[in-house]
Amino acid sequence: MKKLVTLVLLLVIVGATWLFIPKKAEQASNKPGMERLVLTGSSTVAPLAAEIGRRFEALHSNVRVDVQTGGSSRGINDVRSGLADIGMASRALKENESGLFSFTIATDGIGMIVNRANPVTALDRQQIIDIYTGKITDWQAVGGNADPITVVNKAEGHSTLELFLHHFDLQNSAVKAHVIIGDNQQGIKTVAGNPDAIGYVSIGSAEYEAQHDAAIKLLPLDGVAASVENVQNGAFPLARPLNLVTRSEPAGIIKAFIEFARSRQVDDLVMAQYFVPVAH
Amino acid sequence: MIWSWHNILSLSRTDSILAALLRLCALLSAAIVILILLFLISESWPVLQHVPLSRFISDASWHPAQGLYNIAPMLGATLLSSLGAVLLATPLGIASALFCHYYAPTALAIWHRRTIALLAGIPSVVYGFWGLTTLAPLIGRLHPPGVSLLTGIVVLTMMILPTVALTVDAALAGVPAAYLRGAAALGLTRWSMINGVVLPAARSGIASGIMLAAVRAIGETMAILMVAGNVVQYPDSLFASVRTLTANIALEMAYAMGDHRAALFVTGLALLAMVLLLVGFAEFFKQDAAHV
Amino acid sequence: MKVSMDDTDKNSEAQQSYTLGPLQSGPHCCDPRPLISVTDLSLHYGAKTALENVSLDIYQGCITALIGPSGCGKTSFLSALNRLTDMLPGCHVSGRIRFNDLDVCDPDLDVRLLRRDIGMIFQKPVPFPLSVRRNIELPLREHGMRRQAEIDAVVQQVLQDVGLWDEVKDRLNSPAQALSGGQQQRLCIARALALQPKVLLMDEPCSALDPIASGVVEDLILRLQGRYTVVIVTHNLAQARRIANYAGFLWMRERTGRLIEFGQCRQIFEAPAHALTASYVNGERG
Amino acid sequence: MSKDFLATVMIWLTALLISGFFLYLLTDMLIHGLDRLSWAYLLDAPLDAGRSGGIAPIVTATAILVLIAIIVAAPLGLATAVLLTEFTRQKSHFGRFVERSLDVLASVPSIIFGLFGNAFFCLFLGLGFSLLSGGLTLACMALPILIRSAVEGLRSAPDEYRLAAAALGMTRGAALLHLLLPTAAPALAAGLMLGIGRAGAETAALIFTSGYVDRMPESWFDSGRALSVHIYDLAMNVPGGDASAHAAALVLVLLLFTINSIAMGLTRRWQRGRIHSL
Repeated sequence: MKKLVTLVLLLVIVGATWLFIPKKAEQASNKPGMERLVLTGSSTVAPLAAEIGRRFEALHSNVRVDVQTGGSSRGINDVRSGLADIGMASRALKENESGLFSFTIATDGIGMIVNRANPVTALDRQQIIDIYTGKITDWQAVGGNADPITVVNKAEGHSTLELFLHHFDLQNSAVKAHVIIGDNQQGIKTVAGNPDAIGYVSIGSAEYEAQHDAAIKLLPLDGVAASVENVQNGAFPLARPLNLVTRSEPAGIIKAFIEFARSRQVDDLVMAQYFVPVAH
Repeated sequence: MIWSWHNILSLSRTDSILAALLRLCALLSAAIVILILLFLISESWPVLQHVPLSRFISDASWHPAQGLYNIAPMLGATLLSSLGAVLLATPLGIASALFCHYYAPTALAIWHRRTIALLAGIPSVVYGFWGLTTLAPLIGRLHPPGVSLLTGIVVLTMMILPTVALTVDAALAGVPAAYLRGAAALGLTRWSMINGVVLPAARSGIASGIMLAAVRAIGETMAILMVAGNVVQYPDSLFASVRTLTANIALEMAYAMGDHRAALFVTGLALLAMVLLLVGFAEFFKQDAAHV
Repeated sequence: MKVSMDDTDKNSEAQQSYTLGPLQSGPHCCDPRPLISVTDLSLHYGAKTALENVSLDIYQGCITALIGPSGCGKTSFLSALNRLTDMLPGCHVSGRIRFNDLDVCDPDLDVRLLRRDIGMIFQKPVPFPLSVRRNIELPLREHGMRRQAEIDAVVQQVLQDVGLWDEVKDRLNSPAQALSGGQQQRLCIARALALQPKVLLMDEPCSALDPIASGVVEDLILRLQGRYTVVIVTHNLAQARRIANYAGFLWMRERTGRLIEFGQCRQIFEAPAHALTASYVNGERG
Repeated sequence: MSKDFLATVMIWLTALLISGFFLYLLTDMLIHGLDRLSWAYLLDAPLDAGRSGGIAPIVTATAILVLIAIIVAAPLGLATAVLLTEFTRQKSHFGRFVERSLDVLASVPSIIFGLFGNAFFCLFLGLGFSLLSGGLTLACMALPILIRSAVEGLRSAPDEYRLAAAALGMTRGAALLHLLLPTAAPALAAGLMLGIGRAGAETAALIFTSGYVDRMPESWFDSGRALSVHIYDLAMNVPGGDASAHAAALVLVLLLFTINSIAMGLTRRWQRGRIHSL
């Protein structure tokens, strides 16, 4: 028993010392020359920003890039309050957000998705509005099977939701949803698992999943096929920029990072996330 | 335990120093819960200042972006899902514990108990993952959308079942062997012995186990977030999607600012109040039982 | 008497006192000087009164036996003598206990020193879950003895005193709980003796032991007579009669323990002054 | 059919159902998780938002989180347990107050700890999204578990030790150090393991406190992603992350199984020890 106590004590002591060593490293990292970039905001942009950050770190050994997710508005708010150096937003700045600087690093679209087994191949604007406001509750009304529609909506605070509502001129309180999801992947999983569901997600995510055997298909919007290609050529109506936002004119390391994120060197990273790189 | 505080003077000097130190630590431990309450209130204060509490149950809906803050449907969903899970898990858990004690051969009982203990150790995110990828499509085939109150209840049941089983197991272990010998001597069948002697004797242990499981069900977040659908509404059937208080916080917290964020802290307060009520009720019940 | 062991460490004369000669039985007739005098001792557990108005003297070097039926407060009385009552929840002691010139009930008293001078043996042997050696070493170190050679000498001395040395000298480092019941009880006595107490309180030290072990322990208690003052609580009337110089008889009256009679052992057993005592020692009551 | 027979059948069926479900869950996890599981997976950094690469920084971050939690909570919990069992009357107001608040703390949902950790450690104390914030939040969560098992262990140490030690004029501190704590050691260790298990499995409280960064942590002020948060993120937010999520889930479950098995073994040993000493 005594051995056990000693062992536990020893473990704790070893652990404590081990924890103190990194603390020294941290003091070292606070030396002049060591810089930390904090990015917060949109969960759509975050995976891309993290990848770019990783590559940026490899090129600049004295920089650490921390990426935290949240919503676009959260990112913008954090930049304002100085909590973050750079905000990430999966939408353009709003009018009341003037005074900030935004830099597009990629473009993404929002597409309507349904289950692959659903015979419906297209919905017009009014039909989508009616489905989301509960006026149409059965697929039969829009040419599908006689099954009740499962409406998938996004949770409050996501810019995908804001853009969707804005595009169709809806109030969120008017939407009669059956499922509410947080992030893109949850939406894709929900629609893939339910033959009668309809939802809207980032086109990049949807196309990737559709090509990897998820049981979903993208519907054209206003007659334009929802594809990365159409987002790239600007034909798709519900496209959005993925932005990095700063409080002041970027300088120093922030400037370097933003320039890097907009350069050709990260095009492969952008495409790996199924987004559209900016034109160079 | 046996030490009495009544004569502090009988402590030696080192002991007094030690006691003071320990009291400090204990005070710190006890202060955490107060600190939590304090911070929840202070963080929800901004919205409570201009939105009266009554609006949190009387508003038309939960649309914090439009200044609507009704959390009553989420209260209802939390209650319903927990209640359903407790109702399902209680008989299963008790049966499992009875199995270990009175039905299974010793070796099998040991393995069964180990299995349950391991089930208890599976993290909630794994249950949620399983529910999302396996269970929800299954239920969706029955009745869309699949992510629903029912799915939530089933996953919650899986999660609290080990809690019920293990606490009831411990309670059964505490039933004096003399009772069993007495019952056996009367020639009772195994079930009459269990029903007539064992379960009543272990009553308070079983009750506290169920209470513990209920608290866990109410507080469960990740799994229910992944499988319950998260629509803020009063469910009209088991297949309707619902959002619990916990899911509301986890879903929107990362995206919330200002009043929205404060309203989520109010949600947290409501959740805490609910759990405290339950714990208080359990305490009251325990004291009541002690007087009988 | 209140010399702490830190001082004895420095004091070579006191050190000498640890190397005792072999323990022999003391003089048959002991010194009739009271070492502990108890006056009007009452003991309450919450609202319940366990003992009321007990007054008696305990004479130096003698064996005093307390007899009486169970529940009449004998154990509580013992616990009051070394202030172990402090640790019993809700226990309240009133009255006066003087030990030498010390007021035992004084709240400012250092109970550690008191308890070093008044050792206690419990009904059930309580060896600590340590080795035989550590069992004795631990309290010695607690009281400030540091030098290993010294400690080893005391360990050997007290184990010889209780007649355990030959039985355990080869397994001093094995767990004490592996010893037999009788050996465990003698180890506990040795542990108490190591602190050189003036008084030993024994709470039915033989009742949890088999007859042979019980006989060995009883012989040991007899040999302690003279060198130590022993207060022993026992159910065993024959044992009390065999070993005690003085005897006190306690009895429950109105749910409260009272001292009915106290005197020379022979007198209590052969010519009791009180009818209750007579009927108890004759086995007619109790 | 007699009631007795019916009950027997029902109870066997239930037991079978539970074991069956467990086996199914385990095989399901093994089948899906073993695909991606390899040494490289354990030793590499995540790439491509976690779809490929490994989980080394994430396992490290999880270990640091748990370690911080235990280093903070273990001494505090032990001290509180010792106070409750050895230095307070059971009916004293202070003891009752402490015990009651710990009961409440034990029933606080983990998401509330997340809210509190975010508001207190991250913002109020200015620790930001960091391993330290997450670890301290976990410490608050693990505290009641540690205290409860320590209290149980200490209460089951025989009173005779306390009385005998006092009768030998030993201080309470000495009795505690040399007799009671060693007696209760397996219970303390089992509680420690349970606490580690609970901390290691936590997701909700960590999302808002230790954050999402999946880089190898360099100090405890770094943000770090816990294994369970990683699984959640892969399952919910990363297209094509399912395979990695399954592998990560398998790793987490195996880790927790190991820890819980140790805890169970210790508890058994403790109980057996108690029987021997009686």
